[in-house]
Parts: sequence; structure tokens; C-alpha cells
Amino acid sequence: MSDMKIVGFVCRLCAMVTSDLGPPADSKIKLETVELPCAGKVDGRLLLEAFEKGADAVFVAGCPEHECMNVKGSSRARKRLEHVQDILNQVGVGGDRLVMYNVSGTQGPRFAQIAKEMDELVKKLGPSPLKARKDRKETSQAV
Amino acid sequence: MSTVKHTDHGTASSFSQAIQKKSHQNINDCYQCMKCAGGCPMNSVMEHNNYEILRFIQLGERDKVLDSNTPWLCVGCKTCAVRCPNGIDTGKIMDALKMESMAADRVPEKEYPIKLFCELFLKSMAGFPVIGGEGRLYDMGMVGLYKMCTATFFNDMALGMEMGKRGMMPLLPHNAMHRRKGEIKKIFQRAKEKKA
Amino acid sequence: MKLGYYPGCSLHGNAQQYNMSTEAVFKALGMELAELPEWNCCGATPGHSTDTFLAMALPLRNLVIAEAEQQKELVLPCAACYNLVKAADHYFREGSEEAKDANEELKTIMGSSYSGNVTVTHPLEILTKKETLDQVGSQVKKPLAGLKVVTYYGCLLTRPAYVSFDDVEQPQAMDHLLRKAGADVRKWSYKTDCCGGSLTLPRTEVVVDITANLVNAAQRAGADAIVSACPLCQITLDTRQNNVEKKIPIFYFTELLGISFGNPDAKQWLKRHIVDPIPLLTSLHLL
Amino acid sequence: MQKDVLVIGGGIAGLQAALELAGAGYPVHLITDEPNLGGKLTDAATKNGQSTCAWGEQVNISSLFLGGNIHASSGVVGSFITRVMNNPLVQVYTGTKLVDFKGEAGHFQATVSDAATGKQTQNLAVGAVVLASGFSMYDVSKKGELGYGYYKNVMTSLEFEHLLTQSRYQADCIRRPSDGKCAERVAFIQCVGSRDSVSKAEYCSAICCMFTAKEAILAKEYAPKTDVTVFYLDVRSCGKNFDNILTQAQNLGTKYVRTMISEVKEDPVTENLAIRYVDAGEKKFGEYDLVVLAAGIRPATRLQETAKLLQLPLNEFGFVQVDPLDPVSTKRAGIFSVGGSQGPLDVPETLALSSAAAAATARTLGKPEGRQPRKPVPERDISKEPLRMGVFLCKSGLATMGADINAVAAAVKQLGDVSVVELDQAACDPASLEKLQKLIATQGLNRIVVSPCVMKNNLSLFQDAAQAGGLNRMLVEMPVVPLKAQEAGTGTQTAVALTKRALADVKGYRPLQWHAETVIPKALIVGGGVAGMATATALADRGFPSVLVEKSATLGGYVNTLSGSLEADDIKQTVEKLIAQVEKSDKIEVLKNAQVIASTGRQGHFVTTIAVGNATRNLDHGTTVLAVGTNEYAPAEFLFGEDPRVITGTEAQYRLLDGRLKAKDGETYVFMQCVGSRNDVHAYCSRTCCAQSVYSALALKKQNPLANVYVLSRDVRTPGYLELKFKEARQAGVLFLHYETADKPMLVNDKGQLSLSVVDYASRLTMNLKPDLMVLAVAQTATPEAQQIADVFKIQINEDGFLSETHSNIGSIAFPGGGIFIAGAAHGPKSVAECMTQARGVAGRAARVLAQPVLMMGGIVAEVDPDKCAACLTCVRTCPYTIPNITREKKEMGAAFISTADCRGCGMCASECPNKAIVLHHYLDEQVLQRVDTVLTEVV
Repeated sequence: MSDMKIVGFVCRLCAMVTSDLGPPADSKIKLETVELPCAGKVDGRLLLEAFEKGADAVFVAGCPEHECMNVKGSSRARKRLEHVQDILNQVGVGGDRLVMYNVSGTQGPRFAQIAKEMDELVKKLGPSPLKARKDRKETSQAV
Repeated sequence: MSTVKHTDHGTASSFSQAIQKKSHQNINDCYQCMKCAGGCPMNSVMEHNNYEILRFIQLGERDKVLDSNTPWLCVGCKTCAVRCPNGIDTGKIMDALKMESMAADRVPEKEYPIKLFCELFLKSMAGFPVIGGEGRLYDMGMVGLYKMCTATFFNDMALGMEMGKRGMMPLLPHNAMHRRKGEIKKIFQRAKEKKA
Repeated sequence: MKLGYYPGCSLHGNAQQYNMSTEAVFKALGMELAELPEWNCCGATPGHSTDTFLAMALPLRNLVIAEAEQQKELVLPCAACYNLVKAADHYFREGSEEAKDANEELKTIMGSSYSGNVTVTHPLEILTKKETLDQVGSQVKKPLAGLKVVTYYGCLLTRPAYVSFDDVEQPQAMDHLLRKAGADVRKWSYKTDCCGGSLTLPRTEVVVDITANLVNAAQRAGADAIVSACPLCQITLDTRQNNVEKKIPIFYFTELLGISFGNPDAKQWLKRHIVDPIPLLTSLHLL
Repeated sequence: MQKDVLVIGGGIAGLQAALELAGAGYPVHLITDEPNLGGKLTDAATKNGQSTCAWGEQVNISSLFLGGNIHASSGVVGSFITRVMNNPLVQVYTGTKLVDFKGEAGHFQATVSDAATGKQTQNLAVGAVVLASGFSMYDVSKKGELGYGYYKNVMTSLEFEHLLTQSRYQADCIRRPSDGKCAERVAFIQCVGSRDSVSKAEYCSAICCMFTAKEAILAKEYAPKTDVTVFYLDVRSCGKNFDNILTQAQNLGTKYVRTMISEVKEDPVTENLAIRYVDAGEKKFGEYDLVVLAAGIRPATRLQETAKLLQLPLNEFGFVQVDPLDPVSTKRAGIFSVGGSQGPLDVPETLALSSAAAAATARTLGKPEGRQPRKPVPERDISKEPLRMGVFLCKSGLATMGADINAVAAAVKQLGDVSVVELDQAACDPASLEKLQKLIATQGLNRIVVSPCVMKNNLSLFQDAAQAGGLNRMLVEMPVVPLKAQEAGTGTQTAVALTKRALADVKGYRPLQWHAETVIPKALIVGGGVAGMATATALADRGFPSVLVEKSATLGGYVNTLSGSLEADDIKQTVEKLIAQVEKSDKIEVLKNAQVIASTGRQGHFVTTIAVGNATRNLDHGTTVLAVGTNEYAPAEFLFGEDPRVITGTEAQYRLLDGRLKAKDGETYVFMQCVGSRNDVHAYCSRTCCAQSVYSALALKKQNPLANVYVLSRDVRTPGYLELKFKEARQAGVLFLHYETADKPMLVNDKGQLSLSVVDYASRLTMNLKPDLMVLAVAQTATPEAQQIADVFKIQINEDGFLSETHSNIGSIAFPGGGIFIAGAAHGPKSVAECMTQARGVAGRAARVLAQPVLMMGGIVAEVDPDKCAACLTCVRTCPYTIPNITREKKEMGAAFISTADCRGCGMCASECPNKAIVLHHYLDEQVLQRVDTVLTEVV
């Protein structure tokens, strides 16, 4: 499972604060986070290119929608996420590899649960089909 | 789920004031935290938890208090008194309730032996007609009287023999009073007069 | 050093071994116990639970005598007597009306009243004073090696707070003494639990249960015997071990001290136990 | 007039006060008798083990006292300490105590000396003193029956927190001290040394319920097998969001048993702990692997000595005596007390007090000399320079990761494009920052990486140092020590990987510009209640004018209906005095029957449209304070409205005041708590109704002892010193009956006689009450206008309808925007005293913004490329702050324009723009994708 890659776009105001108490006790879970000023900054290009660059699963963690510091950052992010999920389904990568979470600034251990859920998701879904196609492409080039 | 009425308003004549004055305890301080019942050694054999008795007193439910065996099973070990967050000495309250129920002659039937034990203990300490022993507890006499009044000769019979054999049960009371003879009798006399 | 001594009814009745061993230990430590002349019974539980006047007058009478006999310090080995006399002294100093009223009554009956210059104390308090404790150490001839015990203070020795000379909930006085005498004092949580003593006749089954709990807990703590400083607790535990796993002897701490001092007439004391302690002591070569 | 301020105490209260005072320009001397700053928040246990970062690692361990803010993390708290250490105006004296004190307000002479030896004395001339001595924990070994100090597996909550954090990484479950076995059954015992007259602490310590709930949640999180039982009497989780944390704990399976524990017995063989207790009359027995005692609080050990030197009177419990309505000022002018020095206070109140103390000090000392602003260093243009990167390794950070320091230094030196590698014991202490500044100039560095650091918030420190060295502050990156467990030996490899990542990211960083924007030194205060008026008067004292907008015709708001409060009986005069002050002050312009319609602009210069009557008016102002207060819940239950004998708590108080309510002999008065609160509609506690009911019940019983007065409640929530009033009410004969939510009493009107049967929880007794008057303790609910106000000022309201502050009241993360503060009950139900305290604190913070001549705006903001913009208005619709507008300057066909001063930097427009015409600086697509690349390739 060690080569599985999970990338999370985390809103700096709510989710990033909780990520301090975030990592789960189980140190084998690998989880990478990229900080954004607000969940509303995430867009189709970032999410899709994250998969192209080899992420097996991607999540976006923003504030709870009724507590978002930028009023509608999280709701905008969720709409864009649903759109990207449709694209991922169409291209066969699977939209369920992309997950949206809402983490309030006052729920410390919630971030650790997110890490556990993502880890189980990746275990269930296995490596991303993109990676398999890329490997085949590389092997075919190398041959 | 017994239903209770609140008739006591803490006036001078009320039951709760009488008990509070006799035991010098502010029963109203209690916030029913149940700690006393948790630590009481006799809790398992008491009909009511001791904090419930305090609640009855606050409400003025005199009959429920006097009918309960809880006051009589309190051995005065002061565990509740030392640990009560509001500093209430429930032991003293139970003593006051014992005296109240004796005065009202309403000692619960099945706890009668405890009252009897107390009375015989004090009577034997005041001394016996012929054999004397004023001022000192005469075990043999007291236990004998207790056995007679409760007709329980047979239990502890073996134990009694064993203690006698080992010199733990002096046959005759100790007549210690010489110069101060009669003082104890006077004290008991005053006690009776004060009670009347 | 001369101390006033108030043995109490039990120490002339079923706890004569406590009386003899206390006198022996104090004598060995150079302290003479002068018995209070014509002392009277303190009334114990029956007294304080049925009559407020007797609860004060009976213990106070002893203080009046002690004062008349100029006994500055009064030693009371029995925890119940110590508790009630110390309480009478405490309420006198606090000026409670019951104490004032009893003092006046005693003035008419006895000719003199109590004015508060007697210090009420317990053997444990005296023996664990710094210098006396060292003296105890030097007196120990035969350390109680291998004797595993738990210390049982009972409820009246440390409660309520104004009578206590030690930690109310986790007293250590007896532990220090017995360790000084070489015994292996085990850790347990029942030091100040109540033995239910005053109900031993009217509600025997309750007392039997409590005794069973205590004795089983003592064995679980790895002890072969329980050491007490109160004749009510000692007689209750000694006589009510009806349904315990294994009967164990109930010592007085003064008996064990006496044995460790190599006192010859220890056997006299040990005769007066229902659960015979002699086999245990001989197996440890202490007799 | 001396302008220096002496702050006594290095805990969170002292740190916050020091930062606010230094921020306002007053030089601060901060003394603490501890070897480290941080007070209770740093873990005393590993203080002596100095190997790791001085305040990094430990701090996140004992965020115990941040009970309510369950997320509070080391970064947030640690940054308090690093910002104080590096603030030029704050002089820190650790291990120091006060030995002598003379003089009066404005001219004090304080002599301090080494705490241990009493030597090395120094004299400090100061104008004011802020006493933040904090508190100490009750010595639970005094309760021998609970076994602390005698049984190994009995510990205090602070010790359990350390155990929690250690077991979080190393073990799969919480290892108990005696034999290291898994502690699967944990029992918490509340109120140890609190609400207890025997240990001379009849007050409630107020913070224990919260840190127990928090620890129960964290225990369940770190070791799911653990099952936690809490023995309590009244759970007092009455702060904002506190009840959610309590329900969260209960949902995770924590059993709450309502009984106090008499003793704990240990089984000598298994060292398990047995507890015998009575639960609602039933005798029960439980065996536990671990027992945690929630120790109450006591005055700080040195408070007695310091208070004597400062000649401050102490109350009967040994805390500083303060007036609840003005809890910051003590009996001596110029000396203020904050935090635990005055009694049980949770962190939110402590921080409010610290800000209020800073404001009060400023009022006493007058204008500060004004800091000599750092002379701006001209910024070097690096656009044409070759890449020269400097790496500054921090030994403490590396030690926290267990990395081999020299191996990491060697590996980093080999990295290709690194020109300078430095190694410091602690990168964030002033000396290292000095060196970094010099090396930027001497070595011509144009990219800086400081690695690794435990404190997420230290990045701004290194950015300031870079700026002082002439390098644009955005060209700095600082990887954070991951909090995950490091398998043994991987520390070095992870540290190098982290540094490589930072170097890869910092290459893509570009310099950004800030520019000065004017600040309008005037505040807008929305809401004329107690909080609004207190803020206005506090600002006026500091010389800042304000406009007070009140929607009704009178000032005073909700508090007008109150006649007294448990904290101070003269509420009426206080409100009238405030109204007089506001009306009389020339600095406060009051607009009644006025409403705020719209507001735009940014911190320092807002433009708000206010409708007064039918005219509208545009007001320019620098900060906004929202004090819209709260409303009373109109109950529908308990026959309210149908029967005149059922009234609300405030109505009862009113009638008590004007004599209509007279307690008659034998009449029955029933107070019903939690009407409208703590149900599925309003899940929060309205915090003030218990105090109100106790006040009225006590008043009734005092009037006429023959009246029967009952208070029916699930918990009696009278935290802190209010507990003394609760006891007074019990002593007066008020009967408090606890009911379980399951058998909630119902009020019935049978043939004209109101009747209500309630089962008293403890004694299981049923009481049939015939109330002659039923008083409902109704909830405080958010004002309906709160949503409208939130939309106008573009902030949020939480699910209960109250205004949401920045993620927590520590709110140290300042992002462009801000300048909007919330004060009083608009933030959440509060008592009058708490409203006024928070208002004064908010006034202090607002004044700091208004006091700035200019504000540097810009940096991480959005920018439009006019050529790509088709003026399709998507960004105008998307921006929550309506900042973009279409102009023709750059492009005659019109293009969007985003003013760099107003932009809040959230980047929503950049992501929504169909043609990618808008970019958010520092988060350009290629920069973010570069970060995605590095996290995916560098395996840590």
C-alpha cells in the first residue's frame, strides 16, 4: 500500500488548523496536504492534474458551509467538485476517488478520521487506472 | 416511586428545624450528590439512602423518616461527615432521628433490638442492684440481659464459652467507685430529668 | 515521664491483652502510665446516639477527674473512648451549649468542672513522635521479620477531622511503628473502613459480611494478619470471621511491639484471641 | 508619566496582554517565575528534558486548558510565545519574581529578582501593572480516599493529557502507568476540590467539565477500545459550542453518571480500581483500569506574596478581589488583573480580559511614545539575479523529529542549487533571525528556506526577518515538522525530503507588493445594547470617535428588561450610567431607529450605508463592531400564553422589582429551566437562565420563607463564584429538583389548578406540585436580524443563528479582511458582566487597528489580466465581498478590476473565471501544481 498517494487540498482557515491534531495514530497512513487560502480556490484544473500527476485519491477539506469564513467558499468548492466527479466517471477514473469534507475549526480529531477514511477508500479502490495506463505507456515506450 | 408532599417551611416549629437544631447541621446545604450513600458501610441494608432521609426532612415528611430503618442502622462511623462537600455530619442527624423516634415511641419493629442494645448498655453501665459495677460496662450482665429480652440464648453460645475460657469475659462487674460513688447514678438521674 | 491513663471498659473486659501490652510497651520506653482513678465508661455508640446529655457528660466526667488529678496528658488506647473524650474536649473548647450545660451539671454532681487543661491523646500519637519513634527502634530486639500484616485503623481513630492526629483517610502512624519493628506492612484500601462493631449483637449478619470483606481483602493484599488499634474493631473481626476463606489472627499493634521488644509475658496476651495467633508467630520463630 | 508596563505571569493571559500592549506601542516587561513562557499550556513534565524545541513539542501536549477549543493546536499557542520572544517592545525575564513595589498609578517602582535565589535584583520604573499570575491545581492527594499518590493508576486530568499525547503516537491504546496494560475502562471523577466547603473551595472551578469532555473525546479517538465513564453532579458546559462538544463525547459512547464518588479502592493484585456508587438511588459497583481526577483550581502559589507587595486585597478563596461588572480593574488604580489570578475562568474569558486590560492600561497611561517604526529597508530587485538559495536548519526542530542533525546538514549541502546552509540551535530566537537578516545582504540570497519548524505560525517571523534583510517577504518557505509518528531512524531521511520539497516550492515563489492604505480612525458600532455602549465608551476613552446604530428608539437593549443579576445587584444603575455616558459623550454619535443596509470596503476603510428613518447616509469608518445582542425565546410550551400564571424569567424579575410579585404564605412558585435551550431546535445552553432563576428564587424566599419555591432543572449551571449564590439559595430553602430528559415534567391545567409532577432524580421521589406561578427560564436566541447583518458585512452565522467569529476566539490567523469584531450576546448567550468585559476587550483590539496611521494592504490578492477578460461578470457574481467591478481604464471594451486594497485573497474569482483571466498571487495555478508535484514525488 506504500506507493498509494492521497492528496488533499486544505482550506487554510478551518481545516488546516485542525490538521495539527490531524494525523492518525497509525503512522503508516500516508496523506499529503496542499494549503489553499480557501476551499473556493480549488478548481477543475487542480483536481484533474492532481490525478494526472499520480494521485490515487484526492480530497478537498473546507469549512462547514454554514461557518465558511469566506461565506460561500465551501459551497462553490462542492459544486465544482461534483462537476469534476462527473468528468472522472466519464473518463473511467471513478468520481468516488474525489471526496469533499467539511471540517470546522473546533473539531480536532475529525482530521484524523478523514485520513483513516481516505486510507480505507484507497485500499478499497486500489491504484488509480491512470497510473496503470501510464505504466503501460512507459513500458511500451521502453520496450 | 413513592409520592411526597412538601409541608415544611423551615419555621421554628417545623420538623426540619427541630432536627437541624438538635443536630447542629444545615440540612438545606445538601445538593443531593449521593456521595454519602456511596461511601456508607451500612448502605446495603438501609431501606432508604441517607441523602433521601435528608430530602424527607427538608420536605417535612416526618412519618416516612421515623418509619425508615435507616437512622437505626447508622453506626456513626462519620465517613459521610468527613467527605460531604457541604460539610454536613449526617451521622449527627441520624442520632437526632434516633432520639426523635424513641421520644415518639415509633422505633421500627424489626430494628427494636438495636434500641434495646443501647438501653441495656447504658443501664448496665449505671450499675446493677446487688452486684454494683457503677460507671463501668459489665459485659456478662449486659449480654445476659440482652439475650433474655431478645430470647436469643443459643446464637453465639459457643463464642461466649470460648471468650469465658480465655478470660475475656470477667464474671463480676468492677466496683471502681469509692470516693466518687453515686456520681454516675446522679448523671443518669439528670439525664432522665432532662428528657422529661 | 508520667502520663494519665484511661483504659476504658474493653481493656478491662475482652481487650485485657491490649491493656497489658500497652503498659508493657510504655514501660519499656520509660513512660509510666498512671491509671485515672474512678474513671467511667464513655458511653460509646449507645451513649451518643440516644442521649445528647449523656454523650457529653459521661466523657467529660473523666476530663474533670483528670484535671483534678493534675494529669496534663491523658492517653486513651481505645479508639471509641479516645474519639468521644477528644470530642468532648473539642466541643468544650468550641464553647458548645451542650458542653457548657454538662460542665455545670458535673460541677454540682462532682464538685468541680473541666476548664480545658488536659491534652487528650492516643498511644499511636505518642509513639510516633520523632524521638519516641527512634527509641522504639532501639528497643526492638527481635524484628518481626517475615510477618506480613495490614494496618486497620477503623473509623473512630481518624474521624471526624478534629479528633485526628494523622491523615484522616490514609493514616500512617501504625505503619511507621510496625515497619520500625521489622514487620512487612502491605498496601490496602480498607485502612479507615468501619467494622460495624456496635451492631455485632443486634444485626450480626451485617457485621459478618463486613468482616468477611475486610479479611478477604487483607489476604488479597498478601497479609497473614490484621493489626488494629481499637478494641471494638479487634473483637468484631476476631469473633465474626464466620464465612471467610481463611481465618487470620487480629493483633493489637502494642502486642506486636511487645513481641519485637522480646517481652516474656507475650504469651499471656496472645492467649486472649479467638483466632489463635500462636501458630503463625511460632512458624516465623517470633515466640 | 511612565509608559512602560509590568506584566506578571507568562501564561496565555500574560502573553496576550503583552502582545496587545506592545502592539499599541507600550514597552512591556514580562516576568515569570517559571523557567519557560507558556504557563499551564506548556507541559511541565518535559520541561526539564530540554532536548526538543524549547516550546514546540510540549505545547501541543497540554492544550488541556483550551478545553472549549478542542482543536487548539501547538501552532496557535506556540506562536503566542515566539511572537512575544521576538517582539522588540517586550522584555522577557524568566525565572524572575517581584520582591518590592512602591509608587502609584503612572509612577510605580518595581524591584524584581531571580525567583530561586532572590539575588540579581533589577529596578523597573513602570506606569501600570497587569497581574496575570494564573492559577494552580488543587493538590488531589489531600483527598486520600480517592487514592492519588497511593494507587498508581489514579492520576489528575493534566497527567492524563500527557498520557493521552504520548500514547497517541507510540501505542495503539492508552498505556496505564502501573503495568503498561491497555486502559480500556477509564473513569473521570469531577469536582475534586471544587464546590467543596471542606477543602475551602465552595466555588465551581468552571473549566473541569470541559477538559474532561475533551479528554474523553481524544481518548476515544486515539484508542477506540477505551470506554469512558464520567461521574459528575452538574455538567457546566455553557460556553459557545461547549454543549456540542459534550454531545460529541456522549455520542462517542462516554457514559455520564450523575453522582459524586466517595472513595476509590485498589485491588492490590491487579492494581485495578473499584468504585462503589449510588446511581439514582440504585447501589452500583464499577471496576476501572484508570481513574482520572478532575482537580479544581486554586490561586497561584506565589499570588499571595505578589498581592501583598502590590497591596491588592484577596477574596476569601485567595484570588484577587474584583468587581464583576468591571473585572479588569482592581482596588488600586493602575493595577489590573486578568485570567486565573481572579478566579475560575475559561480561556475565552481570559483572552477577553487580557484585551480589556490592555485597553484599560492604555486609558490610564495615555498616548504611548510611539514605537520607532522599523526603518523600512529598500527591497532588492531580484528579477535579474541568478537563483541563490539559503537553507537555515533548526537543531530543535530536527531534534523533535529525531533526525541526525549533522547527517541532515551534510545531505542538504550536497543539494545542487543551495548556496548557503546554516545550523542554529533555535531558528526562531532573536540571534538566529539577526544572522538570517545579515546573510541575505552579505550572501545576496534571494530564496530562504527555514527547516524544519514545529510552529506553523512561525512563517511570518522568518518573512519579517527576510524583509528586514531587504528581500521580498514572499520568497521564504518553512516546512513544518509532521506530527505523525516517525518510525525510528526515518527522521533524518524525512527532514531532508521536507527541505527538498521546500526548495522545490520556493523556486516558484514570486515577490509580491504591499502598499499603504489610509485608516479612518472612526468605528461603526451596530447595536445599542450594553455591549455596544460599553464598546463605544471604551473607544471614546481612547480618543476614537464612533457611530452607534440602534434599530429601536431606546438604548439599553435586552438588559433593559432585567432588574438584577446574580453577579451584581445594581444592574439597573449600571445600564443607566452607561446610557448617560453615551448620550453625553461628544465622541459617540447615536443614531436611533437606524438600520444598516449595505457595507463595502476593507479593514481601515469601510463604507456603510445606514438608513435613518427614511433618509440614508454613507459612513466612512475604519472598523466595525457588531453588538446586535440577543432576543428572548417566546415559549410555546408549558401553557405559556394560555394561562396568566405562566410567565418568563425576565417578567418575573420585572414584577419582583416593581412589587407586583409578592411571595405569599404557602404559595408555590416553580422555576422551569432549559425552556427552549438544549433541545433539538437550540442545541446550546443559554448560560444566564440558571443564574436568573437562582436570583429570583432567592429573592422570593427572602421575601417570604413560608412560600414554597422550586427550581426544576437538568443541570444547575452556575459556574465560578455563582456557585456561592446557588448555595445561598439552597440555604434559604429553595428546593432544587433534578429531572432526567426522559421523564421531563409536563404542566397540566386540571379544572383551573395548574399541576405538574416531577420525579426527583436522586431520591426517585415523585412530587406533585400545584404551582400558583410558573416561571419559565427561557432561552436567549439570536436576533432575527443577525442573518441580515451577516449578509451586509459578509460574515456567517452558525446553526444556532449567532454570528460566527474567526474559527476560534484565539483567532490568531489574521488574513486580509478582518476589522470586523463581534461583542456581547450577538456572539453567544452571555451575562451582562461578560458582555461588558468582552466589549472592552474588543474595543482594545479595534483601537489597535484605528491607531495605525496606515495599513499595509495587498500581497496575496487577486489580479485581473485585462487582455484575457471578456467582462462576462462571472467574478462580480462570485465574489462574496462584491469587490470586482467592470471599468474601462485598461480596456475600452471594459474589463474587470479588483482593487488590491479591498481583496480578501480567497481566490474564488480566480477559480471561477472561465478564461483564467484572474490569478491569485502566490497561488498561481503553476505554483499550486508545483506543490502537488513535490508532495507526490518526494516520498516522506
